[in-house]
Amino acid sequence: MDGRRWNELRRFQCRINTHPNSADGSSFVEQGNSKVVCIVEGPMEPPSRSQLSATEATLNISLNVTPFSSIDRKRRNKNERRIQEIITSLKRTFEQSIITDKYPRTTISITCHVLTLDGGLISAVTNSITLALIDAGIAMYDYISSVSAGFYDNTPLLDLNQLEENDLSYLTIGIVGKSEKLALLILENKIPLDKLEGVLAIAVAGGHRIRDMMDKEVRRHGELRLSKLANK
Amino acid sequence: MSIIIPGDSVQVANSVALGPGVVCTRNRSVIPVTAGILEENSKSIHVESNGRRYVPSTNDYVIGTVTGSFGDAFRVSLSDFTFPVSLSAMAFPNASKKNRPNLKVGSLVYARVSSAIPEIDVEIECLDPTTGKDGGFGLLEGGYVFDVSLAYARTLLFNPNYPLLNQLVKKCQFEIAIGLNGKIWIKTDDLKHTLAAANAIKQCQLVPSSECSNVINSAFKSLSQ
Amino acid sequence: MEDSDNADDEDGSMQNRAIVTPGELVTDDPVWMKGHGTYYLENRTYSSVAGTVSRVNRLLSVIPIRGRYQPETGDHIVGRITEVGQKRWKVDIGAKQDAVLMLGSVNLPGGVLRRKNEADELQMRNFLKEGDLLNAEVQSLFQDGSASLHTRSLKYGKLRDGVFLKVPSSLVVRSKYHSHELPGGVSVILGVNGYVWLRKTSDLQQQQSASHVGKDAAALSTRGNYSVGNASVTITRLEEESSWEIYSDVNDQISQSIRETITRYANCIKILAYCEIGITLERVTACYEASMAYDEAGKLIDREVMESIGDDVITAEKYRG
Amino acid sequence: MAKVLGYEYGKKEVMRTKYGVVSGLWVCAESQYKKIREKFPSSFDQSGHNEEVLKGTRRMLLSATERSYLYESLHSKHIIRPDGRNIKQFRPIQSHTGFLELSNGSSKITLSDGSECIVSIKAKVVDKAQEQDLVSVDLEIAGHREDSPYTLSLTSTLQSLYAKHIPRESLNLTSKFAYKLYIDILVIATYSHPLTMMSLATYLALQSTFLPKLTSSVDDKEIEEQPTFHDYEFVKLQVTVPVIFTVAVIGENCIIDPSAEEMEVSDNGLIVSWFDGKPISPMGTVRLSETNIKSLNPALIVKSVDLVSSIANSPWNVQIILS
Amino acid sequence: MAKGIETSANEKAFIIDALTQGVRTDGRKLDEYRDVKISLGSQYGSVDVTMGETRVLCRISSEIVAPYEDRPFEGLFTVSTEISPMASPMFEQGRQSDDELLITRTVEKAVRRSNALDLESLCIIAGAKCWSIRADVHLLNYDGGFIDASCIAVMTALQHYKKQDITVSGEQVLVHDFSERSPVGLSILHVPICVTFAFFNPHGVEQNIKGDAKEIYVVDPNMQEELLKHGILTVTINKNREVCQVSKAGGLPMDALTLMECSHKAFTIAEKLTNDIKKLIEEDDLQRKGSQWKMLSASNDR
Repeated sequence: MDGRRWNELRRFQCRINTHPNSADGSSFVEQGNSKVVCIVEGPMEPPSRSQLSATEATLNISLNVTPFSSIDRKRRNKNERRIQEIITSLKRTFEQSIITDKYPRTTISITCHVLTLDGGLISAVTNSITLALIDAGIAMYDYISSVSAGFYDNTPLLDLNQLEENDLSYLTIGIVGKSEKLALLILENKIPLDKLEGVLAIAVAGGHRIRDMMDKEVRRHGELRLSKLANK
Repeated sequence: MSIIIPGDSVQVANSVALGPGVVCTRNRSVIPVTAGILEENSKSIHVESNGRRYVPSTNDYVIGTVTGSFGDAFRVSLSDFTFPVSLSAMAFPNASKKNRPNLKVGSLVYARVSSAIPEIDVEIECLDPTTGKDGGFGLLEGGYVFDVSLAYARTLLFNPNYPLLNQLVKKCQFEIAIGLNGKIWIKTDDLKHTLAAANAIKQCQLVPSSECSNVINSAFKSLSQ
Repeated sequence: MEDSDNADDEDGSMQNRAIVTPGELVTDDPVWMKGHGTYYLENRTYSSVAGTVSRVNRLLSVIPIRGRYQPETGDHIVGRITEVGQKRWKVDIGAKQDAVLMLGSVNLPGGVLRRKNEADELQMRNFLKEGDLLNAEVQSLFQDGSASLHTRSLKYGKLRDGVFLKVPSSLVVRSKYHSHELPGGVSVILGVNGYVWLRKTSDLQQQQSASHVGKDAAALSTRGNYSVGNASVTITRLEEESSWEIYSDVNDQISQSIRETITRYANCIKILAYCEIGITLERVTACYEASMAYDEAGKLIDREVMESIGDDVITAEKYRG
Repeated sequence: MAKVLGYEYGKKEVMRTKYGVVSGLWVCAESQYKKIREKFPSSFDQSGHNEEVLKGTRRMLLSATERSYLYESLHSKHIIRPDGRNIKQFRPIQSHTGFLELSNGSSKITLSDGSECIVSIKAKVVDKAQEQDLVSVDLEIAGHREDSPYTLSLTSTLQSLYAKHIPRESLNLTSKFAYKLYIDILVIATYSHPLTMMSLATYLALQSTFLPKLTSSVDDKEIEEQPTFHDYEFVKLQVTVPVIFTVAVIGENCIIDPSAEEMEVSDNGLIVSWFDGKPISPMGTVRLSETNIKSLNPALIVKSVDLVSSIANSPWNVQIILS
Repeated sequence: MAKGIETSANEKAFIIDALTQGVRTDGRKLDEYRDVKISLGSQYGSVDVTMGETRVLCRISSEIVAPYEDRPFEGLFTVSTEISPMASPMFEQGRQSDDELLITRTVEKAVRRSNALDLESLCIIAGAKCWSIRADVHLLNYDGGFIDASCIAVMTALQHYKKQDITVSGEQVLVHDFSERSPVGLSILHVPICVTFAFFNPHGVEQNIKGDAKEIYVVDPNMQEELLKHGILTVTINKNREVCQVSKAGGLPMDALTLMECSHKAFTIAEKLTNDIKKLIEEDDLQRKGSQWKMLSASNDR
């Protein structure tokens, strides 16, 4: 609808280590016009004893969709069920992908700020968390890359913007590395069963492309650090 | 044998032991405090009822799940949503400071309630206090554990005339531990046999004892096919 | 910027400088033992972090590009007390978990070898309390990776007479000595964990004859037998150090000029950290010299100034070879 | 532990003077009061109320010796700040503007200690008769609930600052309608007192705010319709914006833009708002540290205001801060 | 996981071992849905659903209210899910756990967001009056499969429910009593059915991510299986082959092909359940009609 082909991603840009002085890991992801900042702190001593698990790390995620993120300014209630649901889903996704038993008795605290939102909330947030966790040097089994895909007039469409999301049926997936394993899958409106496979297929392909772009950024940043560390 | 409910009166001989369900009031009369079947003989009196919540009392045989270790004691859960009880690391045969039993979180133990005073933590032990030997207590390895009603567990453990176990042994060989906290642990050589036996035991609690053999047969029928 | 020769000589031969990212197959050769930053399935070893592969003997590990300090036995670190507990202190050392300092692992007033008693347990806050800084050695690691510390040596213990700053731990290279005396009457402890303490060089350190050490009463008891010859210095210092004074909360007199020097050194270390230059004694000194081009220490916080001094330090080093 | 060592906790109690320096402003002798009043007539219409402000900032733990070292350095006549700054010097600030496409104005500033804040300005056309304030400030501080006293007190300080001092005329559209500005401030991290950072970021955002150009007539007294706007042409918002400065007081010394450790050892703190070449409200004391509050010598208030004035009134200086 | 329930390592090992051999502890096959017992109440829109030990009650009610300002042509529909300690002590009073949140949200998405109920048909006078339909779901006993049972209960109840007939004259709305005019049913656009799958990973996580071992899945997990599961997937589908909602909130990663397999299995189950429900409602309708005719003829006689 915005001049892209059906299997084309929106502009995807990401940066890691955006807040080197204030966090263990940080990232900034732009997926189309959606912009997300993610800050990771930890693994660290938990703020309260009750949160402690003797066998693995405890994950805390907070998601802040800023009032100015949408075209019409609106203040969102933090306890909105939809936001809480997303948080729970993200938590369960990353609990599986972080090697949590390497960090017993610690907390990993993740904060995401959505600065502008133009569709793909879950995917932009998921990607930003993956990058920030990698930046923090937290052990993970693999990348989790996320993208949405919709369905319009018998054609699957990749990576929807807000307008498309409002009108079309779509799903959001979180995919593990280069595999076809889905860590996260959320579909909220009707898609014919027989079309599901096609939509899923382009989503998986799109997810892999996003993984590659994130990987490139991680490597770029890594090279930069290494070239500086050559001075050690 | 008669059905009794709180408010009824009970006539007792002068010297009997009071079991669960009856208490002695201040003016030395005995009253029932639970509804159930009154069982009395010349030595003791108690009310047999099918409660849902297990309350530990001394000398009960129980099956517990280890949920943590604190200092030199383990914390053990006897049933869901109840306070854990404690199992001292010393309460094992041949245990010493150096020779600590190796129980992980999630391990099953068969134990005896050694002290059950309502105001303080209940304690259990994995040894026979008279001999100091294991007496059949200790870590339960492998097998399957499931819940049954408290009364049924008592029947299985204390009623030698109950036919189930004798009939079950004709079908397969098994090891069994019955906890008065309504838990039964069973282990056979084969997973499917274990499951069949467990299902037979579970289903038998709903039928009269005469039906037991039918239940067992049907439970094992699918296996022979 | 790139001094590739140097890098190759140092570690280029044994380290593969390529970057691996999470989920990447590092090797499918079964001879490697799997170290930190990896996970494996059968013979295949995968990376779990973004970093560089390190192969030491048979051990294969991936060193993350960034991450919290990972304590190792023998590390000389600077830490801050966060909690006083049963017979132990909890110490923030910038790692994933607070380290533990057992009451039994510190020197207490009244003789190095005396036994700890219950009175000591009750007055733990009189020795070290929340917020106190100390320098210590990692004695051992627990199974979950957290560290146990000790201060049973004269060079360790509570810190006084200076300022604290933090730098990324990756910039502090593990070496034999982490405590250095700098020109200008200032000493530095470069904790392996990236915590740094800059202080006035103590009179004791300078091995001067007995003089004005501290003015608190606790120190007085040992004052008498202090000014003896060099041979007995160690013994007297032992007693000195194990007196209450080692837990004193009072600073020495610190002159204006020393304070200024400390501030300048602090900014120099921040410059090295900002430019991501490994922090060593030589570089701190070189940076200090380069900084003298700016008369006010406050100028050293500007980005351009920091970058230019950082460049100076590196080029000067290259020039010297 | 608490049982045995319970008495230790008593020591932590905050010493408060009879006059309660902590809350609000102006515990000073009548004569001094007059003197200040004469000097800065406009600044006395409202007192600050920032008692809660510091409670939220991350607590900085200092050892006794660090504390006394810092205090002595900052207390002495020849002041030495821990990073060598002079009393008028700010920490380096990095800023970006105009990066949020969906907002009319936006800015982000980052301090060298990692503190960061993002401001968005959104404008909405409103009926002037129905809106009391044409400016609305909303604050979100990471790690704090939006209804925490910390956030609320900062919000009210900024709300009163901007609602009062951004001139209504500059937001006028027609005789009936005007723009209402929604200022949303998001603090991603803060290590020192966040007010200066927030007010500087807001300053920048407002200075880079563009609003749709009005195409309909300015005079719409008789017309029922809403004003209409140009499709793509924008006009830069022309406003003068007040700025808040934070000053820490240690002994006889006043220092601008205190860092976390300076705050921790300071005797007292002041916020001074500056607009159009003079100090304005809100102005008052703030708690910069939890443990160490002393009463304030009124002369120091004058000194602090002078300090701010010397910074804020030289345009060159403001440029430096914001560049 | 759930507070207060301690599952022993033996039990975990046994169940997973059994699953790898294709056996479930309650004797079902891996892809076997439990028998669903639906009983309709004497009043319209009251339904009691039992699956194994799980029991759910749903009650529909309606009233006339003003529509939302931004949607003047639509009526209102709310689903409220009540999970109390009555169902199991693991649900705490007054505090919503993550699990409860997901259950509530999934039921709501399955039924409400998928437009199972035609909202436009609830409009009486545009912008002024409309029907507000409310479904109250109470979970009475918990043995897994809350989402599935709740969804079946709500959908059956909606089909069963009949509201009073009305006459509109100008701005006036006249509500007719049941005895006056026979009540009218709701307009149901489709019947979404939720099918929940639990995933188990008998091997290590490494094996799951990098190896080629497949995860085991079971249809309609009971409580024991839900407590031990590594991941969970709920597919909502109707008999028109439309997938209405899929939620896999993290947990064990699963293969995309497995998802397709699950969706097709879900369809078969949904088709059967939809038909069962339809039949049940028709039977009930007939029965009621029968008694009504009797009443009517009785009144005619007079």
